Amino acid sequence: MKKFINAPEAVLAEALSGIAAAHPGLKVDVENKVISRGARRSGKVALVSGGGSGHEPLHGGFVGEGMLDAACPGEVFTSPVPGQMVAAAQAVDGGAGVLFIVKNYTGDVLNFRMAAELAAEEGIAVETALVDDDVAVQNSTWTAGRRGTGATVFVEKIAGALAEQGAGLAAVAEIAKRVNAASRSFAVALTACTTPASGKPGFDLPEDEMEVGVGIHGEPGRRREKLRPAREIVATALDAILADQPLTAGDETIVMVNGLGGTPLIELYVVFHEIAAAFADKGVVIARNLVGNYVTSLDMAGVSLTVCKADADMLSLWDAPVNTPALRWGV
Amino acid sequence: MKKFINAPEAVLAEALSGIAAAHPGLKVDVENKVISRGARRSGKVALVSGGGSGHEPLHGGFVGEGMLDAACPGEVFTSPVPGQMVAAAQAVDGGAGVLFIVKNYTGDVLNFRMAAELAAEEGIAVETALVDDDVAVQNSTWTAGRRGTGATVFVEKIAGALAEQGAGLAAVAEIAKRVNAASRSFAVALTACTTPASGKPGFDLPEDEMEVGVGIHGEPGRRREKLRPAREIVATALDAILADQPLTAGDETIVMVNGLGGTPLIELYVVFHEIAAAFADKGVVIARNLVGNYVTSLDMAGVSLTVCKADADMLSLWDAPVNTPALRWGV
Amino acid sequence: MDTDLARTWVQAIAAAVDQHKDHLTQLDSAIGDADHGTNMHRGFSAAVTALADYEPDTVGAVLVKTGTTLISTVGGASGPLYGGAFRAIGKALGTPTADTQQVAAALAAGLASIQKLGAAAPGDKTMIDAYAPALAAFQQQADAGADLDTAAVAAADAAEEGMRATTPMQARKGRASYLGARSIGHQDPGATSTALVFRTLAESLAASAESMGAR
Amino acid sequence: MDTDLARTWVQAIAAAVDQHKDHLTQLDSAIGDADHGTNMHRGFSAAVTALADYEPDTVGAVLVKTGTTLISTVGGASGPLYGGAFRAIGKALGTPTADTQQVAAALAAGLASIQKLGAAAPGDKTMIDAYAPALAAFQQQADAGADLDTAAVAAADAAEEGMRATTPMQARKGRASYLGARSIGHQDPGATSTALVFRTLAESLAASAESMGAR
Ligand SMILES: Nc1ncnc2c1ncn2[C@@H]1O[C@H](COP(=O)(O)OP(=O)(O)O)[C@@H](O)[C@H]1O
Ligand SMILES: Nc1ncnc2c1ncn2[C@@H]1O[C@H](COP(=O)(O)OP(=O)(O)O)[C@@H](O)[C@H]1O
Ligand SMILES: [Mg+2]
Ligand SMILES: [Mg+2]
Ligand SMILES: [Mg+2]
Ligand SMILES: [Mg+2]
Repeated sequence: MKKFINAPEAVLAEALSGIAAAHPGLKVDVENKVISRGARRSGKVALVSGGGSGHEPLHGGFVGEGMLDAACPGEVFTSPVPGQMVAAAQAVDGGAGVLFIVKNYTGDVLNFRMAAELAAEEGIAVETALVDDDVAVQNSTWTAGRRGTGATVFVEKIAGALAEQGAGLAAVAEIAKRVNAASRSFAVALTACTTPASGKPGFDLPEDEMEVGVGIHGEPGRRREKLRPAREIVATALDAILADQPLTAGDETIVMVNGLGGTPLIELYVVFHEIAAAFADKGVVIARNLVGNYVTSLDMAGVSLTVCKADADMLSLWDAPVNTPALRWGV
Repeated sequence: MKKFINAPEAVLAEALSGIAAAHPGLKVDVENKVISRGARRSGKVALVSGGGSGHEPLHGGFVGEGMLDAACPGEVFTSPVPGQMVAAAQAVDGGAGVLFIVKNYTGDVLNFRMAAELAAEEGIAVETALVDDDVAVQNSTWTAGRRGTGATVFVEKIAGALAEQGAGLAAVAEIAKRVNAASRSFAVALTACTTPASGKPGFDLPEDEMEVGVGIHGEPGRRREKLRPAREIVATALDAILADQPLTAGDETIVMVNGLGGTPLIELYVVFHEIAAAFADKGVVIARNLVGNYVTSLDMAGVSLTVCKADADMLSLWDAPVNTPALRWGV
Repeated sequence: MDTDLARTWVQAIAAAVDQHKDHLTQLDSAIGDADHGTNMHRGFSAAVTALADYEPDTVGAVLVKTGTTLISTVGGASGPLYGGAFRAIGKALGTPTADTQQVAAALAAGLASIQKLGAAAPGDKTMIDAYAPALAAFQQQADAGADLDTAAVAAADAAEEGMRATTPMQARKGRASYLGARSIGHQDPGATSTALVFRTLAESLAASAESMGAR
Repeated sequence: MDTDLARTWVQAIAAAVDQHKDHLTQLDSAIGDADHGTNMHRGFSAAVTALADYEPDTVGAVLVKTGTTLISTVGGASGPLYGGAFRAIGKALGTPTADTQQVAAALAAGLASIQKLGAAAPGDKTMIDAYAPALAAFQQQADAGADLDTAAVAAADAAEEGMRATTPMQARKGRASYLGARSIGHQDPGATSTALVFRTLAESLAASAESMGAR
């Protein structure tokens, strides 16, 4: 295993200490594993997100003005525990309640559910918004439902902006759910990733093959295919996304081309070029975009596409000021 | 070769088209391969940088308010040609002259030198600031001199801020040179990278070895060593940097922990944690920092450290507003 | 079963998980996210530590503390599922000692907790596919008047059989379900750790019976 | 040498570079940045295109245009170095035809351009280590009154010998110098492409002499 680490068990604590040193504006509770904005905002709805580590900058990189109030990082690819989530809620609740933003994985869902019960017992009003945007997984009784992936960034940004403007808990939860409902993702990987604990790649992939329909936890995808040009890969991903959420000429979208950790930025721009061309053909407007590494899967070479069919509220909240390590504008 | 591309020859043009689509605030001349700010700034010194592609976000990602006026991307790992540089200078010269920011590689130096001569013939005042911060390479008659690597970001940011404030060409060139003189870098790689044209990794590296003292063009390093914990790798890099530029308690620095393209962000934070600890021991102040992928080498797993011994001017110019795809604050 | 035996059992799980950590992670790597071994190891090591200077009055208290510790240290799907199960088992054992029928009822409460939280059914390729047959075998022995040791051995054998039976299943719950038909042909990591939980129960009881006999 | 021969030479370089592109890139991969083959290919393909409908009066004009095209399409170190060299060679050949002594002088101007721009000396493990011996051999033949063909063959042989002699050298210029002692044991890509430039000159002249003879 080739990694810039000291020991697999120490990665999370040391990374948290690095985050604390790099971003003095954030408060990092290394003991409880909570990254939060410095001070509690009285009267503001607080957004708390969390999930396994290994997806950086998600979630700690999105803590700050106009986005999350706190993030709870678990061990690599492991949901955080309820105690962290409760500690986070207690640290940032300003009396207006807390929105838990939860990616749809059994572990995340169960731990956040327990945390919500515990927080309620502490007198904190809690709402939960589930993110489940990955169309590679069918939402059926045959699965644990769709995975939460790239749309998390859209949900956190847009709901965070509304909370910053002073909206109440119900309204913030509602827009979070609306953004999720309007968003779809699909991902393709060219290589497996290696977790510090396991020390080897999750799967072997021949030099001329790719995994289609992967998640963000290093698992294999829905199917294995021969490697194809970027144009065809984008077409596959867009077909899956549009089959589930049709878009017509004039629709406005927010599009994210997200690197899974090991993909050079120049390739992400090639991919974005293909999407822009495909959408231009259809008359679909890419009103806003992100191209970069936002929701990663350690060192996996891969790319995920997320498309949100955005209404005017979402676009204006997207444009609102944000000041976090990984997303910043207007301030 | 596993890449999200259509064809090796098409990568640069398609990536440029993707950059144009993703950043409507930039003007991308796909024909001449020039990325520039939308409009010429009359009376403002213009900063033009450039170099081979494959280092994204460098340089196109640093074009915008408070930083570069234009960037000329060459083919992957290949210096751009003089014609691009002259076209860039012509596109952005506002009558106050142009500063060429050139990383010290034979190709970049020769092509920019020719461009400077041609631009002068066109009546444009040109100054050149050379970046040569990589202490892995001795600056002696036995080499082509030190390579220009991470310090480029510091030079572009700080000189860009001074130009934005209306300083003259000589002053902007002077601060660029001062920042370079105050900066040192050192890099270590765990894997080779693969250029689209060659299609295979530049070297083979056993599972338990690393290349120490690499550049940003996929070349092997100064020496090969057994892989070691992050703490020891950081010590090696800092020893090399501090041997060349001693720092004493109370000195203020800007530190960049830069991923070479294939390194997960969580590892970069582990590395930053180690540097912060080492500097805290010495009483050296990390006044500002960047942790992320800023000067990459395609998909290479590796990390570079850059340390700038910053004076008060540099710190205040660092804090000045910047609005580019890859660095943004204050606006 | 008494409080010492309960503690010994948890220690034995921790030791078994330590020994099989890499195997569990490897199984999870094939159809999950390669963390089940480290998750279980983190949780049961913490449980052993938590129990070290804990002197409870009831068998159940040992297991409730174990469950609470798992919930607060494991994370992932297995943390709440195992943690909730141990808490449910413990809550059903509010006495200093427990007999075969009492333990059978407690184990049933554990399974109910897992199913309530995770909503999985037998055949979904989860820990339930080891747990449910183990419980059935244990209950059958209890109903036949067997002693704890015998019931636990039957449960462990059934758990291991259930564990092996997950290999041809297609997952319908947990991460492995994302793989669809590609989950077929791999043994479920959670069923594998559940088999360890039942095997160590049988072993702990056997070791205790032996030391009794030797005395 | 006349304008047709000059054009044929450039076309022959382009064909040779096309054929050896991967080899040049592979050599550059070992001690550089794996682009020399594509750089040369891009440049000489562009030169062939630029010359396609160009009807110049002098040998030199063909080569100046070639050099200018290289400068505007290659980039990297080799672009200005080869581009400047071809421009210098061309500028020295301002006549419709050129004899052996004229070509020798022009080639010397080419080397001077490379050395002026790149400041490398023989032994630094660069294209100069193929170019300098090639020029010396050419000049020697010219001084001995040899014809162009003979001089060019001697130059090509010497260039190839010089190319091979770069293998044991430690680089002191260009990217390979960053490797220090690790640059030893690898043949320099630029010296290799320079050997192609001289070999194709000899071959173009031989083919032209043959077709003359056949006529
Ligand atoms: N809904 C569920 N009900 C019962 N068991 C489940 C469920 N979901 C997952 N599991 C079990 O959890 C195991 C995975 O645990 P672990 O790897 O620790 O957590 P995670 O899946 O969050 O990474 C699976 O092998 C399966 O046996
Ligand atoms: N200063 C120099 N003088 C002469 N030749 C040089 C010099 N620097 C580099 N070269 C030649 O250029 C070759 C590399 O060319 P190329 O790979 O196209 O450019 P780059 O090094 O910019 O990637 C080297 O093999 C060497 O022969
Ligand atoms: Mg997990
Ligand atoms: Mg190059
Ligand atoms: Mg798992
Ligand atoms: Mg090269």
